[in-house]
Order: sequence, then structure tokens, then C-alpha cells
Amino acid sequence: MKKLINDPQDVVREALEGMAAAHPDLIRVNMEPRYVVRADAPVQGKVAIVSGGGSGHEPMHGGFVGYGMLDAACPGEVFTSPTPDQMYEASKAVHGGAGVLHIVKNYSGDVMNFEMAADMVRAEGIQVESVVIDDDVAVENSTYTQGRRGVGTTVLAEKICGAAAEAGYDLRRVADLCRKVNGWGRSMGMALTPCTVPHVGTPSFELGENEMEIGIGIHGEPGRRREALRPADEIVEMLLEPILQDLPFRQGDDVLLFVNSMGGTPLIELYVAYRKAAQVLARHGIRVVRSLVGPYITSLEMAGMSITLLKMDDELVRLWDAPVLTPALKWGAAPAPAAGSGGAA
Amino acid sequence: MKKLINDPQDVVREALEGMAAAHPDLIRVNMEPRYVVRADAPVQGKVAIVSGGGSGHEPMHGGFVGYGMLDAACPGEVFTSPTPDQMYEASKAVHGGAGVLHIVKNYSGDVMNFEMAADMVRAEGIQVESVVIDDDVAVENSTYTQGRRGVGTTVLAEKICGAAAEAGYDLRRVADLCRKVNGWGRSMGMALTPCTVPHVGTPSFELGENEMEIGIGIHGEPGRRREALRPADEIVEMLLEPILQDLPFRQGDDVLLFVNSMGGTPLIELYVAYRKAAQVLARHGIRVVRSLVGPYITSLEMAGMSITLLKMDDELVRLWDAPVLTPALKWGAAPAPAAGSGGAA
Amino acid sequence: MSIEARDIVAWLRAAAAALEAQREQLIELDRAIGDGDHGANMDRGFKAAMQRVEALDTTDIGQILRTVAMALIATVGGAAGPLYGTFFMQMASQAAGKASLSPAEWAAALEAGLQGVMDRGRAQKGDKTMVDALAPGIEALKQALAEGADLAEALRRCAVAAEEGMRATIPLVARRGRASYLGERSAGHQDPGATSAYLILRAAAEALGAVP
Amino acid sequence: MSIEARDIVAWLRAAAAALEAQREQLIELDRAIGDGDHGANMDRGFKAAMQRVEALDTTDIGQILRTVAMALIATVGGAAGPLYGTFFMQMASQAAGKASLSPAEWAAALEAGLQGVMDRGRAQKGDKTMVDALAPGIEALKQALAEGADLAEALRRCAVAAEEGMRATIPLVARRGRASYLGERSAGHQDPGATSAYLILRAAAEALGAVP
Ligand SMILES: Nc1ncnc2c1ncn2[C@@H]1O[C@H](COP(=O)(O)OP(=O)(O)O)[C@@H](O)[C@H]1O
Ligand SMILES: Nc1ncnc2c1ncn2[C@@H]1O[C@H](COP(=O)(O)OP(=O)(O)O)[C@@H](O)[C@H]1O
Ligand SMILES: [Mg+2]
Ligand SMILES: [Mg+2]
Ligand SMILES: [Mg+2]
Ligand SMILES: [Mg+2]
Repeated sequence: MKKLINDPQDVVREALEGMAAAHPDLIRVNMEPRYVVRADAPVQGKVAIVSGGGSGHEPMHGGFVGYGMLDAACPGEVFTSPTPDQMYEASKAVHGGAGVLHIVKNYSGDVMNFEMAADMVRAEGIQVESVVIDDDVAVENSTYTQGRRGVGTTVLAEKICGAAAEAGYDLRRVADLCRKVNGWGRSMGMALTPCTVPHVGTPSFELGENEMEIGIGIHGEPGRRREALRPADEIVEMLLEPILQDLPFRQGDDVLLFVNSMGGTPLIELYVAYRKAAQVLARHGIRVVRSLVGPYITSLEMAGMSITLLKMDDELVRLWDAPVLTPALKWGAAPAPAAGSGGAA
Repeated sequence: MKKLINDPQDVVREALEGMAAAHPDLIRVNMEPRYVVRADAPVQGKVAIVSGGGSGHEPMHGGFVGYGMLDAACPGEVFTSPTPDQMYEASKAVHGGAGVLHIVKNYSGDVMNFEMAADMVRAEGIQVESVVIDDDVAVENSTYTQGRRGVGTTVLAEKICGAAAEAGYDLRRVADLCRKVNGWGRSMGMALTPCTVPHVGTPSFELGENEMEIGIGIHGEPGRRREALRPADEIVEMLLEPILQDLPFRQGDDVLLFVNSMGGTPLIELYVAYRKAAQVLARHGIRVVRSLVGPYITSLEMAGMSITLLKMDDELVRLWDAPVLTPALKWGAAPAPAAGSGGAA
Repeated sequence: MSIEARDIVAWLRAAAAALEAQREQLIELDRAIGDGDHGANMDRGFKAAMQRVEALDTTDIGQILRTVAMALIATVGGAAGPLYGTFFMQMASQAAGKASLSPAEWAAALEAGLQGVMDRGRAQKGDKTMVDALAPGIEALKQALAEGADLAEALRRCAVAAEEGMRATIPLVARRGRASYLGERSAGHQDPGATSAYLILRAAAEALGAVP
Repeated sequence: MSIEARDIVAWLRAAAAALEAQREQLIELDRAIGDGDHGANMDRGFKAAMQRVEALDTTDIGQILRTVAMALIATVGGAAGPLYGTFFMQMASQAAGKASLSPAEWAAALEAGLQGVMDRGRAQKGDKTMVDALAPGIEALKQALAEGADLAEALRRCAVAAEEGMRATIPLVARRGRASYLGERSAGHQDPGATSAYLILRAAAEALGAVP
């Protein structure tokens, strides 16, 4: 295991300390229990948005805390859901009187922990809505099973709902919007290499020099199937096909195309893949109106990528373009006098 | 070699096509010869800033083209300097009547190609200034040799000079500012793994499971020395020590701390390293006023990091904080009606 | 023949020791069809729970079990955290204020815990989860007691049934939890949560088997 | 005994063939102390140059060499692009308008090329660069001609001296180019640029050795 770490048990804590040191203008980090909140929390009168999940997916979620996106993020151990006390304390810390939205990725652990937390927060008299993101078309959808995993659409939902909360949407409307984004987003991922959880020390699975995993999640788990490695263009077709076959994409639709690195795949390869994805969509008569390319929802150092497609309408485009000021996503002008990439002024 | 690519010979072209498709609001890509220019080039009356170098360092330089940073970037083959005709054509395409600054990393290839290009551009009656960045303290400085490599400070110089050009600095002042940034910036890097140039197909060097290379550049070349792998905190000390010993850092100084991934190292590890770097600087009485953490000047999928320290004064802080709107660095409000992360409006 | 607070603590200690000893095995099982953290999660959680339990000075079995539940909820994370947290929380409700439990009360508490797990996880028998070890184990315990077996014998039959249930997860295709994402590929592997559940029930046989 | 335009083309063809054949070796040498692209760069560049040269219909040696220079500048990149580009550009200036070169004119053109490389790269002999093969090779050529050797013999001695110069780079510590960043670690490896320079001069011996 070759990593820039100290004691494997300390990785999450030390990374949080690093985040706190790097971005004091944007976020604050609480250590007991662990959560990240925006520097100006709580924002009075605004719906507070809280997310969280296992660590190892950086920048998600801590890197998405700030103006126009999340109010708080709860990091668990690497690839392990955080615990209800974290979500409970974080929700209380950011509640500004307009209720709290929990954005939860569909993993049994995340769902159950957030459920317990929501009960605890409601017991304090705070309104809570929970939306579960389940956009991974690699998993067959069925009411008899756990259902699909929450992956790339989570990033887009957090950005868009964050902008809506900033724009004054009330809790019900932000939650409905989040469900709309979830309904309009589909993802599929693949891996070229496994990743190694620091305190485990061995790779999450083995993969031959000419093999790849198709239909992976974001926790280093094996995918739906293993195949011989193929050229990028063919891999893009393999990922896009099930996405496009799943509703709701149709000719004439506008979409946001999100090509995501699993961590170890560099930008130059993502752009090679983006190029092909754009070509495939053009062939289907689907118009890419917005894009996101980079490592945003990762599995430690895993090499590979995921593709997410989100159907867009005017509301989603407007909210996507709205200012955001977080460690990992940043554009436009926030009303607050914050700028620069970090550091105390 | 496990990469998301098609024919290794096509990687650079296909990645450029992907960039063009992903960011039509920010950049345009020319293919013969290859260069990337900001979408609104040439900007009349503004000093034009042109950089370039081998590909494989993404997002540098193409990802830094846009409002408030570069006017043009010239990508060579992977790890191979671009050619004078690229720089010549790019300079002409972005020249807005106020001269052109070439920001050149100190590699014999880059320097010589940019020299030839500058001669060609001057022959057209266009004023050209060239500034060579040589900030890598891993290399001993000597007038008898090639001198130090240009690494992390390049990113910071491009951002800061881009803001100055936007603010109306004339060519001489932008060039002087660039030399000031170069004089005030120092970097040092290390690798946990080698990287593989696509058309070569084999790793740039071999490294045992418990070894690391200290003092690497950004071209997959071996470093100054090979050592046993150590905990992140010790590695940070090893990188910071020669940086701090080199002028110009003193107790009481303000600095920008830039912790950079070589490509394959994920954010969670960078933050672990950032934490330690901030502690070491605090111990030396050096104040971190701005930060940058992420993969900005990379060597394909190499795992490892570099640390750059830039001494800051009011001018540099103001220019750092100024708006920038490029595929890879983006904050603040540009006067132009551009927003979002890409896509045609 | 009744179970005292100190017996409950002995059970918890034995469970914690078994989970520590089987940490790597649980990690291996979870690596095959999950994300490889189950062993670390359970070990971390039971260590934290035991630290708090050992610091208690009470004969209230409800309080002891509630302390375990809170510790697991706050430190295990993942799926197992809320599930085992709920398990012990439901047991705690049954045992609230009691300094000793009859075998029947003990079985009822376990059954309440199981019901809590099934409600929390929306899992049925056959979904390839911890329920597949807990349910047959607790069923066998009740059955044995109903047939007049003494506690030691009933606990032995409980452990045997839990072990069988655990092994029976091997051919199953998972319908709940992380393993369900693998679809057919989840078949052929033993469920990690069923394994930890078996270890916890077996610890009861060890620690409570000699209860007078 | 004079060198015609077709002889120059034959030389360039032989050089391109040698660089193609030695592509992997040049890559290996550059991997050891550089970035591993020298073989690909030179092969790509000379292929592009030859494509343009073969399309020419001229007996102007200057034009031929200028075409090579422009092609190398535009397609090689890296350090070798401007260096070899300058080399051929300076040769082209010497040969401008000429349909044939005497052996002395040929040597003078090479010498001008060498001077161009040294100016462009600010390199001296002993810096562990292509200069270390070019300089002794061209020196030996001039010397041989001065001693009355015929062109074939002079070119043979040129190639031998260039090869020696190339081998002599092995123990050197690089002071120019990418290898210089390695400091002491650059010693013990043969310089890739000196190797390609030797191949180009050896190609001259092969292609021009039989010039009448
Ligand atoms: N919905 C559920 N109902 C019951 N048990 C579940 C459920 N989801 C997961 N489990 C159990 O939890 C175990 C995995 O626990 P653990 O690895 O700690 O959590 P995670 O899957 O979040 O990493 C599975 O082996 C399974 O027995
Ligand atoms: N300043 C210089 N002067 C002369 N020759 C040089 C100089 N810099 C590099 N070289 C030569 O160029 C060769 C490397 O060429 P190449 O690998 O194509 O370029 P790069 O180093 O940019 O990758 C070196 O082996 C050396 O012979
Ligand atoms: Mg987990
Ligand atoms: Mg090169
Ligand atoms: Mg698990
Ligand atoms: Mg090279």
C-alpha cells in the first residue's frame, strides 16, 4: 500500500484537519462528533442541506460545503457510513429555522443511519426531509432488493438544491427538487484498478493487467462483471448504453454530462472519454448544455471513471449556473465578501 | 498499461477535442497547429499571456485558459515541448495590440522552442516578453548547468499574471510581476509510483513497493534520490526543508501554500499532507494566507505530490483573489456573461 | 436458573473477544461481497461498547444493553451500526429496570432485537443478511426452552442453528445491503453480517451456558 | 567528387531509416536519464521531414535542407526539435542555391550546423549532449579532408569519431538538457541526443561513402 498517510487509523481525522487549515474562509470542521459546516452557518431563514457518507470519496461531501451547496457534511470512516450522532449534531448546528434536508445516498448503512438521525432531529422540533439518491443503472431496480446505489447524481443534486435553498425555496420545494434531480439523473461506472482502504492495507479486489470491472460502485466493491480491457471509446459506449436505455432521456433533451474520475484517472483520460460521450449523445440527438469533468465522487486512488447524465430544464440550468463557493466547486459571485481559494484573509 | 485511451498516438488530439466539447463557453481549440485560446480572444488592449509545454500535466496549461488567466496554451505531445509554430500561431491569435508574454517552464526544449517562436512573433512586429519559471529546489542552481526546472510556481504565476493583465498592467509590468512571482516561489516534489507515457507503454522508472523518489520533476523522470517510503508527515518535512532553506522565506512572511497531486494521489491524502505542511510553517512563524490543494500540475497518473510555497504581498493577494474563469480554476465574477462549468448556453 | 447483569456483561465480553479474534475473517468475507470494513467496524464498535460497559456500575440490564446500543450506533457506522444498535436497543427496552432475566425473558428480549433489525433493515429471512443467522438461532432457542431444555442446552441449540443459518447464506443471492449490488455474483459467499451475528449468539452459549 | 542533391536526399533517407530502426534504443536511453521520448520524437520528425523532402522537385540543396529544418522544428518538439532544426537550418544557409557541394563545402555546412546547435543550446563539449558526438565527428571529417583523405574515408573517420564521442558521454554528468536535473545520477548512461547525432553522421558515411 503506497499512500501519503501516517497511521492508517488517523487518515480521516488528519484529512479533516487539513481541510480545516486549507479553507478557513469557507468551512469549519467539528471533531467530536465529526462534521464540516460552512463558515457562516447557520444561515437564518434558509433551508439547511446536510449530506454525508463514508470518507474516501473526496471531494464529496466535505468539499461541497459552502455558499450555494451544502450547509454540512458528515464524514464516516473510509467507505463506512457516518453515525446518527454526527448527522444529528450537524443538522442542529446548521439549522436556520427553515428546516433541514438530508441528501442520502442509497446504501443500507447510509439510509439507516440517516433515518435514525432524522428521528433524533425531529425529536428536537426541527423539520427534516430526507431524499435518497439512487441513480446507478449498474444495479437492477427492484422493490424486492436494496435498489440502486447513489453515485454521481448526488454531486449534481447537492449543487442544484444548494442553489435552490440559497434562492429561498422552502423545505418542501427543495426536497421535491432533489427528488426531481434524482429522477432525472443516471450514472454508470467502471474501474481499471482496485483501491486500498488504508486500515485494510490490501486492494479491495484483484484485477489482471488486461481486465476491467464494469458497473462498480464507489466503495471499492467489485462491479457487475469483469471484462477484457477495451479502448476508451468502447468503454464509453458500454457505460452510456444502459444510461440511455433507462428513462428519462429522449431525442431533443438537454442534459448535463458529468465525466468523473474514480480518483486515480487523470484529466487527460477523462477528456478523451468526454469527447466520445459527447459524440454518442450527439448521435442520439441529445444536447449537452452543461458539463462537469474531473474527480468529484471518487474511490480513493482507484483508476476508472463514471459517467452521469442529468436531464436539464430551465430551472436546473439556472440553479446549476448560480454561484457556488466551496472548496471543490466554485464559480460566480457570492454575496458574501469571500474569495480566493482558501486561507485566512 | 491501463488507461482510458484509444490509440496511444491519438491521446493528445482526442483530449483536446474533449476539452473543446466540454468548455465551449470558456475556450476554443485550434488543431493545426494545436493551441487552446480563450473563447473571446483576442482581447483588445490587454496584454496576451501565452504558455505551453508537453501534454500529460493536465489541467496545466489548457485548463488555465480563460478570463483572468491565460489567453492561449500550446500543448505538445505527452511530456514533449510544443513546437515554435504552435506558439507563433497562438500568439498571433490572441494578440490584442498590447504585446504578448510567454511564460516558459525551464526545460531546454521549452526554452529553445519558445525562443524560436518569440523571434518569429517579433518578426511580425508584435512585442514579446518571455519569462522562464525555474522554481524547483530539487535541482541545484548553477549558471553552468541548465538550472532549475519550472514546476508548481508556474500555475501561480499564470493565475497572478492573468489577473494583472486583466487589470490593465502593460507588458513590461506583467513581465516584471511574473519574474517577481518566480523569484518568490519555490517547489519540491516526490513520487510514490512512476507514470506511463501512452505511446511508450512502459513505466518511466521502476520503484519498489517500499520506495519513493524524492526531487522528481513533472515528466516521469527519476528524482534526485530514492528512499524508503516514510509516513506522510516525514515526507512533508523532507519537501519543505529545502524550500524553506532557499530564500526568500522568513519568519513573519505571508505565503500561499500549494499542495499538488502528481495525478494519481487523491485529495484525502493531499489534505493529510496539507495539515502537516501548515503545522511546519506555523512552527517557522510563516503565515499561510492563501491555499491551493488539488491536481493542478501533474505527471499523468503518477502518485505523489509537490509542495509549492509562494511569498505573498498585498499585490499578489489581490491578484490571486481576482476573478478567474477557466476550466480548472474558477472563482469570482467575471464581467463577461459567462457562468457554469461548461456547455453551450 | 436466571441471567444476572454480570452474566450479560460476560456475554458482551465474550462477543467482543470473538469479534476481535475474527476481525480479519469478517474483513475477508466483506471484501468478497461488500466493502471490506465489517470486521473493523464491529471490532471498533464492541471495543467502544465494552469500554463504556466496564465503566458502568449498575445491575440494570436495560441500562447495560442501552449503553451498548448507544455505543454501537455512535461508533460502528455502516449498515451494521444502526442494525446492531437497534438490536441492543430493543433488547434494552425489554430488560429496562431488570436486574435479572429468566430464560424466557432473555429469549423474548432477543426476539424483540431481531424484530428491530428486520424493521430497520426491511430484511426478511433469505435476503442474505444477519437476519439469516439471528432468526433461526433465536427460533431454536425458543423452541428448546418450550421443549423444556435448560438454558445451557437451549443456548447450544441456538448457536448451532445460527451457524447453520450463517452457512446457508453462502448460495443465496443478496437482496439487501451492499452485497445486493453484485446481483448473481453475490452467490457463493458467506454473508459477513450473518457471521458476526453467529459469533454474538455463540458467545452467549459460551458465557451463559454455565449460568446456574 | 562532389555531393549532389540526390546524395543529400539519400543521406536523409538513411538517417531516417537509422532513427526508425533505433527508435526503441533511443527511447530506452532517454528513459534512463530523460523522459523517454527521444526515439519517438526523432522518428516522428524524420518521417515528416522525409515526406516533405520526397515531395520536393528541386536540385537546390539549400531548399532541401531548409525543408528538413522546418519539418523538424514543427514536428519534433522537445529539445531535439529546435536543436536539429537549427542544425539543418544553418546547413541550409551554407548550401542555399547550390546543386552540389564539394567535400569542403559539405564539411563547412556541417560545422555551421554544429555552431547553430551550440548557440541555440548554450552547450559546450563535455556537457553530455549531442554536441559530444557532433563536434568530434565534424572535427575528424575536416581533419581527414585536410590530410587529403577522400570523401569516403573522411566520412568513415567522422563516423568513428562521432561514435567515440557518443560513448564518451557515458561517464559524464550532464550539464544541459533534462538529464542535468539528475545531477550525479546522470553519470553511467549514454546520452540519447549524442546517440541520434552519431546515427545521423553514420548515415552520411553509408549514403555518401560511395559518392564518385
Ligand atoms: N438492510 C439490511 N438488513 C439487515 N442486514 C443488513 C442490511 N444491510 C446490510 N446488512 C448486514 O450488514 C452486513 C454488512 O455490514 P457492514 O459491512 O458493517 O456495513 P456496510 O455494508 O455499510 O459496509 C451485511 O453482511 C448484512 O448482514
Ligand atoms: N541545451 C542543449 N544543448 C544541446 N543539446 C541538448 C540540450 N538540451 C538537450 N539536448 C540534447 O537533446 C537530447 C534530448 O532530446 P529529447 O529527448 O528529444 O528532448 P527532451 O529532453 O525535451 O525530451 C539530449 O539527450 C541532449 O543530447
Ligand atoms: Mg462500509
Ligand atoms: Mg521530452
Ligand atoms: Mg462493509
Ligand atoms: Mg526526452
